[in-house]
Amino acid sequence: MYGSRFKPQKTEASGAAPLEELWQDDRDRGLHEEGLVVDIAGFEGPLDLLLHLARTQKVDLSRLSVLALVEQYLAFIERARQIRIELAADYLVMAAWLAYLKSRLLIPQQPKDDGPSGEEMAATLAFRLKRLEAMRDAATRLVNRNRLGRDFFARGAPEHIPIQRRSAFDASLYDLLNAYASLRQRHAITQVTIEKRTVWSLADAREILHRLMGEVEDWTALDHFLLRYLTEPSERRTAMASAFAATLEMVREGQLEIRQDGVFQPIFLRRGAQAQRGEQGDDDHV
Amino acid sequence: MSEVDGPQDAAPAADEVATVVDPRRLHEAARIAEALVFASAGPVPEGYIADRLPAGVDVGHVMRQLRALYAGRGVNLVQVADHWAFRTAPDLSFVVRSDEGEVRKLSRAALEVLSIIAYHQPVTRAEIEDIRGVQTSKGTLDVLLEAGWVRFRGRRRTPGRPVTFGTTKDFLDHFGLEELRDLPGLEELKGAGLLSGRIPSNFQIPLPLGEDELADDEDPITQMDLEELGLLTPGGKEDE
Amino acid sequence: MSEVDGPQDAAPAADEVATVVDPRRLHEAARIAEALVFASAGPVPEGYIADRLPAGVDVGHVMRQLRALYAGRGVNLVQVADHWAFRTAPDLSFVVRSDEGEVRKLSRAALEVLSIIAYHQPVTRAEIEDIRGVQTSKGTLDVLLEAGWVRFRGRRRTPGRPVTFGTTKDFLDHFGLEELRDLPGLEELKGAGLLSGRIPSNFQIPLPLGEDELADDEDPITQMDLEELGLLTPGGKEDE
Repeated sequence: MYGSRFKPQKTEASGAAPLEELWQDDRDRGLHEEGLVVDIAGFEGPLDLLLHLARTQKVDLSRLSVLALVEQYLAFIERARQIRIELAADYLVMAAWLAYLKSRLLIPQQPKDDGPSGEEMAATLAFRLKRLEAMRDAATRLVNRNRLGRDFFARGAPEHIPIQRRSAFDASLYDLLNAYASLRQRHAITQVTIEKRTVWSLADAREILHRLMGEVEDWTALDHFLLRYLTEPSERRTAMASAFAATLEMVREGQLEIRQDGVFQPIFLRRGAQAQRGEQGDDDHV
Repeated sequence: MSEVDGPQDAAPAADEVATVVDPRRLHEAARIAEALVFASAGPVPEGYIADRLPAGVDVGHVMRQLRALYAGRGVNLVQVADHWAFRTAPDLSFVVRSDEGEVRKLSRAALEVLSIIAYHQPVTRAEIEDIRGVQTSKGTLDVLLEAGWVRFRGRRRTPGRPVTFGTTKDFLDHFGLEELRDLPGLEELKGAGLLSGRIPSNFQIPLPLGEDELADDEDPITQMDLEELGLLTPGGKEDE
Repeated sequence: MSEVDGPQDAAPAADEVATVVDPRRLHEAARIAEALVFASAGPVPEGYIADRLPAGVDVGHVMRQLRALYAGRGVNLVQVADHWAFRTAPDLSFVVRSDEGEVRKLSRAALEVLSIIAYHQPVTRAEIEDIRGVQTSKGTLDVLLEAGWVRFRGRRRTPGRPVTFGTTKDFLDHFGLEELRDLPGLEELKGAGLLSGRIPSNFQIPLPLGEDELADDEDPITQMDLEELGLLTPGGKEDE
């Protein structure tokens, strides 16, 4: 009984019918043990959440109203912040990106501004959602195939055929790597304390952004949005300062270029020469 | 050890012989192939079978004949990559039960990663994460590697040389696939450009509709809808 | 079509019914029997098969027909007491040898030593022991040398001139690696969930030195050395 898994005091308040529908397909989906009724930990990241929201629009993904989707997502994040749910940074970075996308869709492009158009960004988002959905469907089809050991079976009493092998011993690469990794792990000092961070640096945010949406190719005034979603209002000033410092550091390293057209104008960012050269290599350092 | 050295003298004429080969010799070849594949629980390499057939017999021909012979039977001959195996007919799963445990249950995440690897291989971890928009949690790839369905394939020839992943023969065997081309929907996905890292040129760019314009089959989003979505139930309390 | 009521009522009249039973149903019964015997780990009791056949089909009749079908083939259906099993045709037993050397699993210790040699090569025995934190028994290295995955590479130019170990071409072949550099590095082991995130920041995994390159402080192995090393080959004396 799904209702019983919610906090008792909430059960009578919410009919929870849509919730049941939502959680039914996967038990792992987020029921928070703490005081929260529901969190988004059950979603496999922000794209998953977006896909779920998009499905509720009940239209083909290629005809999706991106703007409506963005509104929904941002409204969701706002609510989460209001009731002080701690959201993973992934979700906040996505919110920042979507807020930026929204501004691009609503405000006509300035002549001076050579960033990606709202349409291009919307297309990127739609493509990613469609691709993820396609993989979901493929996974479903795959797992519903006839499977060895469930629907069809191998010879139950195999005899030995002396297949030629170079070695009389067997081991897989997985066995080998597993042995090595656990050996080294055992001997490594395992006490590590991870300091708690309250403010995400811009560099952190950028890394997540890269994973979420691919590289921001061109001049983008994203930082305003990143700060808005990644910090609490009370911390915004200090976050702004440290994020700006982080930005300058990245500029110094050649990873980033920045531009501002006038006092109090948005700060534009784009990838620097250094980052472009190491583009492929960066992929692996998540 | 391959002890089939002796009859190799017959090899030169092999090609012409194949078509006019003595039917008794063909029958003998089929029996040998049958015995070899029947004996093994796992798929047997075609080359291994070929080495053990009488000289001048085309292994592909023999195997195709055998496959046809077993096609309607309770046990079928199936091809897995360049290997052969006997498997019970899937429609008989209702009577045949295995004494061994259930098939491995995969989490939603693991299944998703498995299909991304299957359809996009060779694929790097960064690319998997790019498609899913989320970091791969510890243990997801691990489970697939341990199950023997996924393997390290090699390294991409790009700066940083990231490791690439691919599926194994056991993967094909488990899901009853003869080859990767048999993955369900592969061609359509490829055609739609959904197996690429880039937006395909024919990708339909959704019209960024203004708030007032709605597609014919679209309803406006209302405040109600948001609540119905139930992502946040009213009255949730903070946890700290 | 005359349906047979229930299994128990059918029994008395079974013999007559069998002959007039729908041939498609007989075929289905044969398929089921075949699949059951094939998938079973041991000989299958006739009663067990009978319980799973369509009602009104005589199991004895079905099994006799199946036995006849397989009589001339590479695999025969044989009756053992009142059980049924598939067996390789006796004249083909030469292709299936149940006695021949089974492939052995590598021990945990051997896997560890092998992986250290792979990643840390060129590496001396003392260094292997240092990394593992335990003494390596002579047998472990012997097994790896015997498997053909490990070889003597050279000698370290340090006091005592210890022998250095490395992996072989067969090692790469067996583990499906094109070159040693294809071994996953720290990030990749972490990403695949093989290493947990809880490792010190100075934790490193070496990049193995290619097969044919000698380290700066390494001398190639000579014939002389190899003879001396006879001590390490199987059957040699103890070196401790």
